Amino acid sequence: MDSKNSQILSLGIHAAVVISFYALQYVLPEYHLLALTRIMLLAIFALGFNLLFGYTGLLSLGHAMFFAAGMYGAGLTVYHFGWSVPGAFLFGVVCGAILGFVIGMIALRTTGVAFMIVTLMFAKVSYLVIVYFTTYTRGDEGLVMPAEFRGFELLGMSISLTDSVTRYNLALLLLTLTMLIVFLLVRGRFGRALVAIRENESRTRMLGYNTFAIKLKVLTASAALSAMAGSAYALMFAYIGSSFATIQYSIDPLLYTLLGGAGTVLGPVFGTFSMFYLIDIASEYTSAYLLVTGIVLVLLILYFPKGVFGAIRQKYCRWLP
Amino acid sequence: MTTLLTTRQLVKRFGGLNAVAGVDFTLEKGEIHALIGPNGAGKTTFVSLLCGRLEATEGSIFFKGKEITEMPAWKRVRAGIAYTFQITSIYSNLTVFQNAAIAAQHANKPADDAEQRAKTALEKVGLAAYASHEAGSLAYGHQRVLEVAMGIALEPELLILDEPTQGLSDLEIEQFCGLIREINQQTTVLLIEHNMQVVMSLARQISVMDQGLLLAQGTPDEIQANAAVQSAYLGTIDEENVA
Amino acid sequence: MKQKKESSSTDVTGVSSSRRRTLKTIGTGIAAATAPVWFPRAYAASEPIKIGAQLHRTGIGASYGRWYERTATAAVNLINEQGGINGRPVELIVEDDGTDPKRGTEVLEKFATQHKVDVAYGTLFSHVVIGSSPRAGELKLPYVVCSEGHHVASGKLNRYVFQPGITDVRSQVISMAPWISQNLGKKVTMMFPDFAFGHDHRDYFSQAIAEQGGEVLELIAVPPTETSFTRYFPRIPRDTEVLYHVMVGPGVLTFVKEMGQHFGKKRPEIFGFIDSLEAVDLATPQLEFLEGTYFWEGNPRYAQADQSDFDKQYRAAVGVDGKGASLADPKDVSTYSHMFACWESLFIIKEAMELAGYRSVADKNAFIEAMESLQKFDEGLAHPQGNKIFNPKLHQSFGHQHISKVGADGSMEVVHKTSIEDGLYESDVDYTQMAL
Amino acid sequence: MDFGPFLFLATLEGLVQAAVLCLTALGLSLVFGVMRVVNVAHGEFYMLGAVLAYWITSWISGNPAMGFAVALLLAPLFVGVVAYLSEKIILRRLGYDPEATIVATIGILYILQQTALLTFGPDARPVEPPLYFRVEFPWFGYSGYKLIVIAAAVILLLLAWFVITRTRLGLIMRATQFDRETAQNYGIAVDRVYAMVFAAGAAFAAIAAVLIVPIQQAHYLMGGDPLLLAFIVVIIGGLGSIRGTLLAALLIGLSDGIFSVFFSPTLAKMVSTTLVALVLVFKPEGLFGHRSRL
Repeated sequence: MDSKNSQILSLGIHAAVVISFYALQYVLPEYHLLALTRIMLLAIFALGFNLLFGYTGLLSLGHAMFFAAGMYGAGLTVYHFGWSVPGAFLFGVVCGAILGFVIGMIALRTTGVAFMIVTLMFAKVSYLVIVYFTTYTRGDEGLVMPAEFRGFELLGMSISLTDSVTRYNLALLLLTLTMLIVFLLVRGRFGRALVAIRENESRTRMLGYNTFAIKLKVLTASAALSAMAGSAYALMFAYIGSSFATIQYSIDPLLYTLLGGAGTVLGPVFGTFSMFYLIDIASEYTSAYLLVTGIVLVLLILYFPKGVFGAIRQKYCRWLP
Repeated sequence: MTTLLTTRQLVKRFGGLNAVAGVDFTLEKGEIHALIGPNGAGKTTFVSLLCGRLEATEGSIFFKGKEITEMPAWKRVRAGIAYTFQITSIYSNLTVFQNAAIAAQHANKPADDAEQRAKTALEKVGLAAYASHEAGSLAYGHQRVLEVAMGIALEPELLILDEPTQGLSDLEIEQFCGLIREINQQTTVLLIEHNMQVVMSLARQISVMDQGLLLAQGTPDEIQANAAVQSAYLGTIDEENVA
Repeated sequence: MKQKKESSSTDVTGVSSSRRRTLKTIGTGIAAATAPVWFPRAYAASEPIKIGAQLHRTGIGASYGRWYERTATAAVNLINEQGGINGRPVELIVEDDGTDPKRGTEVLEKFATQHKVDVAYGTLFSHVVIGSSPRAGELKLPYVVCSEGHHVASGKLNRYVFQPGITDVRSQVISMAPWISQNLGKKVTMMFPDFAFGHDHRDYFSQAIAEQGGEVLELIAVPPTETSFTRYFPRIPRDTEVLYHVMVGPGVLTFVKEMGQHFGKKRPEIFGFIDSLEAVDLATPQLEFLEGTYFWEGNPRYAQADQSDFDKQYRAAVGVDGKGASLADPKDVSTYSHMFACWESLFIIKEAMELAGYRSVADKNAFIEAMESLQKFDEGLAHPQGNKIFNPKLHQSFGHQHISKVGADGSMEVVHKTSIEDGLYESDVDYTQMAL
Repeated sequence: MDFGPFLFLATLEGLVQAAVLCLTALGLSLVFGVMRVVNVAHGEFYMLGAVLAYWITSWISGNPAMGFAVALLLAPLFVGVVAYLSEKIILRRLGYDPEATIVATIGILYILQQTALLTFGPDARPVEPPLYFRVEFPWFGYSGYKLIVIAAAVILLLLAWFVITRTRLGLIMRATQFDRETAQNYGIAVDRVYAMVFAAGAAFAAIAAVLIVPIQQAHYLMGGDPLLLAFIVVIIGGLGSIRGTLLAALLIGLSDGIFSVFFSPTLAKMVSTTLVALVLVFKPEGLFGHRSRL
């Protein structure tokens, strides 16, 4: 297939996914509307993670810190300073980007397993920071966004985040935006450089690429997207708490990405969707529903390391981004 | 002729070992320069210092009159020094075309024609037909050539080739020599080479290294006439070649 | 986790004997309470009233969760035996909040949007309640909590949240401070868990003891997930007359043991909240030093000499012996001091629903107004812990507190019972003025 | 309390911490040293040891010392078997690829932890110490059992040291660590060595847990903290270096014990975790170890 056609086709497939998400809101019962809102935000998180893991080959075990940076950046400004939703949202994203940049400056001096452990350690520190400054964050207990800050005016529209359909569409908007960003990033020259780093970093350096700078850019972008998810999560669901900064939230995007397929755009979205419902169903049967997480992780890494969309791409359509 | 690259008292130390022990070296623009010497003479270490894969312990390197001793490798590549690996180092999971395109799209050149330049590079080395193949699936000889194509796609002023003919058949070597001559029309070439026939047929200048030091430098004739080189090195190689 | 049940099922005992339970963590406790209950035919045919119980099945509050679930199930069984609510059976839908506020909020969403419950109910740990309450308000879901914290009465929650089953910490400590200062000493050091519940103790007891002419020498906050406590004890000043301790989480037994190791016989007076040893047998080795120390108890764990008939019946219904341990397994000690709140809250929900003539979710507002019309609860089988008065403005009940002394065999004897008036305080909070 | 006794108490607490940490970290270090993989499930093997100790001691009535002795033997053995199986079933098939192994051990972590939740339940359960007495210092009292833990750990470590440096088994292990291929050429069954080492590493964690469980109680979530601390120790000590690991465990155990008496334990953890991340970035060979990068 020539490249022009394949691009149109892949754009079409992605658009179809977005449109079907849009259409679902008219048929879904309330509970699933809520669940899907969550799924879309978590999918943004997974897409951010995948930018670093799937395309650049850097496996972070500490992405919860970026999610939490967005969440607390947005939540604390609303709670303590009474910022309006759009300002707080952007601030959350900026917090994540800055944290990503700083962590990147340090952690990117390592690779492979050392990188995994360093990010894991920094995420642990971030969690402890939240717990330690309990005066401002209320630690484990967390903070609830006051109801009066849940609505805002934007471009003459008044938007209320207490309305579940509004939330759904905002989440969809953000997800679409994220997919577009990732799509554009990984398709062009930049994407080719990322893949080059993933496949062989030292060779890439010897082809004139400043690989450190590129990795730093990607980590910052990845952190910003993860923070965007956290920021939106805080504002839409009106609760921030240290649970979101635990290791669990670093593992989840990895799980979603591995399941859906690392290095694909649709993979993390699909992975988040399936895993969310798998856990939701499992939790109806047992308190130990995280057992599912463990089993899926082991099975994926043993038998299915490319994930669903990774396998589809390898077998049928290599042009899939 | 103008000087392209010089080194002054270049030293690289690994622990107690002086792999490169104070080399003064000059490379003229436009020449094909061969670097020869026995195994462990420090040739690969020396060119690694030139292209920035390794940091020099002492001494300095000048490229086009500017000091580049401290410059990171990727900047040297952009400044015009390309290096192809001794051990094939291609992106084996990507297609041949992607390999070349990654090299072609480096920042100095306009973005739009990167794909065109990648194609050109593949055509030059005769790999155009394999453009959509996975690089790892190529025959060894083709992988070596792809490595060179990536160097060409960088459009460097200086192309450093580390034992490019290793493992190639005679026919492939012949084609390769032709390729190098063609590249040489725009590019200065510095190659590490064991195959003396290749060296003698290609090089206009030869430098001989032994135990981290530059033993001699001159035209092929001069080198062949050099008694020190004869005894230290060339003789043995010739015998090997004869055998 | 939940027990999913079809509403058409005839076995509407609150907890069905579904095959799924084989996979559950906490099977045994519920099994005791799952005896099938017979319903009149017409009654069984009607749609049940669904009560969503948000409980700590896992996480650091799990031992409370297990007993809260047993107590709630027993209460639901009794209510159903007595004819249900407004002639309709009651169905308890349990979801695990993992003792995590984040999951707590998700559980409430599930109740409101998936199970479509009439009332949400349950949980203990204050951070879960505080995290979940705003979501209850947003979902307009009545949320009856069995926590202990002052958060409901503080006015920072909303009109949908009630705490009618148990006295709040502020009232508890105010009512006991005079007795402590008169009988144990005036120089107090406090050790408390470093989250909302502990902060209520810190803030209100410090204030109450100061009003009695006493003072708090040192405040030692301990993270609720802590597992080692020896390092905290050196911070207790030497001139401490009373050590006031309240601890929660999986490390409580370690906490008390290490306290004993630290002090030995040279201990100050020790006044603890039984929270520090809920679900733990006081006859455990290394706890001997507790003899002669005092505990607050909401509901006395050991059946007292003057035990009421109601307490007897309540113990039998929940399956607890006179020492507060499970009838099925004497090693399984209950959270007796707290869990009555689950029992009583359900009967209060019943009372309010019947007052409101509650039929369906559409009568939600009437239910809330009915709750706000309640004034007092008389001691009885519905209120075995004792009578209470209810302040509708604060959405909070006020009852009696017990101070018990530990005896030689680890038994506890009530030495002081506060009056309701001891624990009243001024407040200008008024939830009834908030919009529904 | 005055500063002197305060510091004394802090040191005691630090020593207990260090003793347990030495054993836990030694297991992690052994696995990394020989197999070059990072076992994230290490903390869960620790937890499993504690949970098994509870079960074993509650089955065996009579003198608590009896049950405890049996637990100290059987719990590590059983944990070793679980580890052996997970190595055979999972890690071997991954060819010990470092990154894939981490992901797989994260999976094993959840499987072990949640299985414990399913079977053992969510409660914290106490184990009686084999013998208990209280040591009365002039300023405060202290658990005699904690002192026993320190002594037991020292003995066990000496034993481990002997096995590793003086026996054929240790030699085979060290040879495999040094060079996998050469070891294979000398007829060492590297696969079997790997499985045994993985099992032994887990068993060390279980031994530490059995020792600590009379102090701390068994709980299904108890694996998190030891994992973090063991990581810290192994990184500071230099990956794969046993001598470095022991030195680092002593350093971290003591400083954490002392630091968290004088400051907030949360702050102590924050500072040490940050420092460790920085060590891994800027001095990956650790503070005591030889160069052996991840």
